[in-house]
Amino acid sequence: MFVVIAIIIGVASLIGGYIAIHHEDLSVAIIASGLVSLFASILFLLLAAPDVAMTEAAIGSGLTTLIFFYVLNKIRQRND
Amino acid sequence: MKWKNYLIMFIMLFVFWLLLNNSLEKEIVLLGFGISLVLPFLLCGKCEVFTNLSLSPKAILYSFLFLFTFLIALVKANFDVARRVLSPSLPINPGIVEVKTKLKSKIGRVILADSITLTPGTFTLEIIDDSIFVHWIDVQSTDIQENTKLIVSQFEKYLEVMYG
Amino acid sequence: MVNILIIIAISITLLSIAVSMLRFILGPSPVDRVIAFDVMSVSSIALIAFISVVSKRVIYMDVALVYGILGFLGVIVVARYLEKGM
Amino acid sequence: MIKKLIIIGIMAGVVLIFFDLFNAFTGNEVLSKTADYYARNGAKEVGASNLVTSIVVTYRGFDTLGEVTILFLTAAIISFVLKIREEDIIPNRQVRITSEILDSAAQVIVPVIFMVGIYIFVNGHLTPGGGFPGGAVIASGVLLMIMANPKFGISHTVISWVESISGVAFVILGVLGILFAGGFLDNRVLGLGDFGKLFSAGIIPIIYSFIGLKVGAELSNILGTISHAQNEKN
Amino acid sequence: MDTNILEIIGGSIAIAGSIFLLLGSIGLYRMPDAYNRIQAGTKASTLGTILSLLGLFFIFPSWFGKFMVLILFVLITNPVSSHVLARAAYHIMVPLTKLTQVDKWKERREIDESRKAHLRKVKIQKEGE
Amino acid sequence: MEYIAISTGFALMLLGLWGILSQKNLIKIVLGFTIFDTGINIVMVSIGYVRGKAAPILDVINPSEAVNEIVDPIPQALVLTAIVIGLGVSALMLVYVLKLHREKNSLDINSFKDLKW
Repeated sequence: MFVVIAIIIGVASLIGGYIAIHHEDLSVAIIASGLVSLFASILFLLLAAPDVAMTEAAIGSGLTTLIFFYVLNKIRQRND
Repeated sequence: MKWKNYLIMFIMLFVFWLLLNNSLEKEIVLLGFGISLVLPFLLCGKCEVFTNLSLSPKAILYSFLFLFTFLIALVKANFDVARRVLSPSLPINPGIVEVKTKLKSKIGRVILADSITLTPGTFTLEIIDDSIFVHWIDVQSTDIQENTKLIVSQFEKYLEVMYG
Repeated sequence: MVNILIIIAISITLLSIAVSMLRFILGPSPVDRVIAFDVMSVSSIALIAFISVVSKRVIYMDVALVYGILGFLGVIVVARYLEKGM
Repeated sequence: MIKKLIIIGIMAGVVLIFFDLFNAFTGNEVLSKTADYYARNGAKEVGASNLVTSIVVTYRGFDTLGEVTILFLTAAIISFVLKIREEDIIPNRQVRITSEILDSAAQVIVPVIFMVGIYIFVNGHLTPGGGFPGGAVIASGVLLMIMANPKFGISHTVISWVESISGVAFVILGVLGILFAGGFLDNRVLGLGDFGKLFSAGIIPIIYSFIGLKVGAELSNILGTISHAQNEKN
Repeated sequence: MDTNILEIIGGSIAIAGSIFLLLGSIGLYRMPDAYNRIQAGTKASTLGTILSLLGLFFIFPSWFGKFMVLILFVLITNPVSSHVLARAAYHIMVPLTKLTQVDKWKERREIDESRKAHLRKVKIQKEGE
Repeated sequence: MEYIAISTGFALMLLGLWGILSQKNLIKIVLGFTIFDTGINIVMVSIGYVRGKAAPILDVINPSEAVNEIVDPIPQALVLTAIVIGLGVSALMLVYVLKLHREKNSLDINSFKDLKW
């Protein structure tokens, strides 16, 4: 059963990674990279590593995404 | 009346801590008591969300009634969504309408907006003074009074007692 | 018996994540993508709860809680960025 | 054109390396030698039921000390690079105000998020998590405060006090390990207690609480600096 | 025997919850504009998650606290986040679908703006005098 | 199970590397870096996975039989460190991007040629 979950989650995270790299709108790209981290966290859970899953969910997907948005906001402000 | 805010915040955090730990051992209860005593003083110097909450028996009874109404509305809302989503012609008729509310206290308005969001076909877009702008998936009229009666009043009659 | 029921539930949840992923790929505006992100993160909470029940470990539920907090916060941050409120 | 060819060449090389690595990978059936030692003796020696915690805090405690230092340096460098003068701040910057609902709901949700953070690092030796995710969750609570009120400024004195006190306490607890037990960051300063209870595993919960507070303060400092820099003139 | 029946009831409730999650994402796919998508997505995902957790509670009653915390958390945060998102969508003018009947808020804002413009005009005239 | 995870990790690393090498936008390059980071973490954790074993937390497992029940905890501890350091590194890189944008008012990597030889 876990194998099926791992395949679907893995494929979804790869799609997220592709969007993160190739989408021209930067905010969409950043949301997609947050999605990659979120799915990676489920993958860690399936690999029997709940500590890593929790850290990845809190730091990798939460705070990193957020610092990206702050910087993007600053750049947008300066371009206006 | 600040103490009431602290008291309710303390009770909320303490119950949350016990649920989170899922056990009633002595040390866990003591530690949780200490933390939830200190935390509201650190974080809530200015906040006064719970100040207007009424603690009379009637209010507590009404909060249970409110919860019951809300849960029924939530289930109804989901069957409504299911019906709209699954029918091939997609029967929607959306629009943004305005309704009025009489509530003044902060937490009452939040709960009202949340319940509007989770009940059949409606959700809160913006709340300005006493008027709430609601996105309605199936607009039946554009009259303010009638919409208020349809959307708001079923929750407001309970919330008015609870929060004054 | 009960394991079969939970496996069916897991499959339906995975299907729902896949359909939301479709909206994430298609979605014309960033708002559509954010709402797809929100639905995916809430479905993932249910998925983690199912996984923890299948593996019979209560400790996995903590991960679901952190997941919920950060999903909520992510949506708030993106919304505040989009409406120029940062 | 040449650039593109070079990129494709590099990618092809990396693909080859990865393919080789993937072919060499066979799933494990038994634990490696070090892990075997930790699994046999970890619970007896350290008394924490989470083995990852006992590795992070005691067996490899120096790593963690260095990691916390790196985070501190990052925060310092960021606040140094983004340093802005007082006259650069725009007093009435146009920010769309928060919706009233988010403002009120944040007052309820922020203490809850802090509670979850405290729960995560206090229970670091029993459940997954520990200082780093706990600190991150606390920082995200601070972030929610900033989101609900863009003018909200974090008090730098409070943050630096929390940060320095917990950093110093971390090192002092480590040194206590040299004095009263086997070595630096040895957790047997206090008794090991009953296995699986909240107050057990020696000083691991205390150390993890300090790490959590320190990481939370550092991450909040980074967030606060970047958010403060939004007010700067072009 | 008793626990077995409880487990089957719990499993069925969990399946119902996941079906609601699926309906929510189908709604997300089919609806014509962002606001209707938020409608379908929020309601269905909230009830879906709550029902799934409730069903699992029947299977493991001793985990009561964790399930309760998650249910409360989802119930509090989900409407707030969708409200903030919808407000942002309206302010950056994500287009409404063509099926839309009325837009009271826009009317209200137009009235406000015309009143403000009128006041400004009057003020300028007075200063001119 | 571990094969699927490790191939996902390798694929994410390749995607991230492709992003770093081929994109012109500085923020896209940092994004590629974070994806690469995630990929490496997945690979490391799946190397420590032991088939059919449980997480290294002994709340329901008897400590005396732990050797035959748990997966390898060491890579997990290392990855825990790596994730936190990754956050520090990407925050630092983003702040430098901000600084660079202040100098030239552009995010394109081709406009920073001052030190090119």
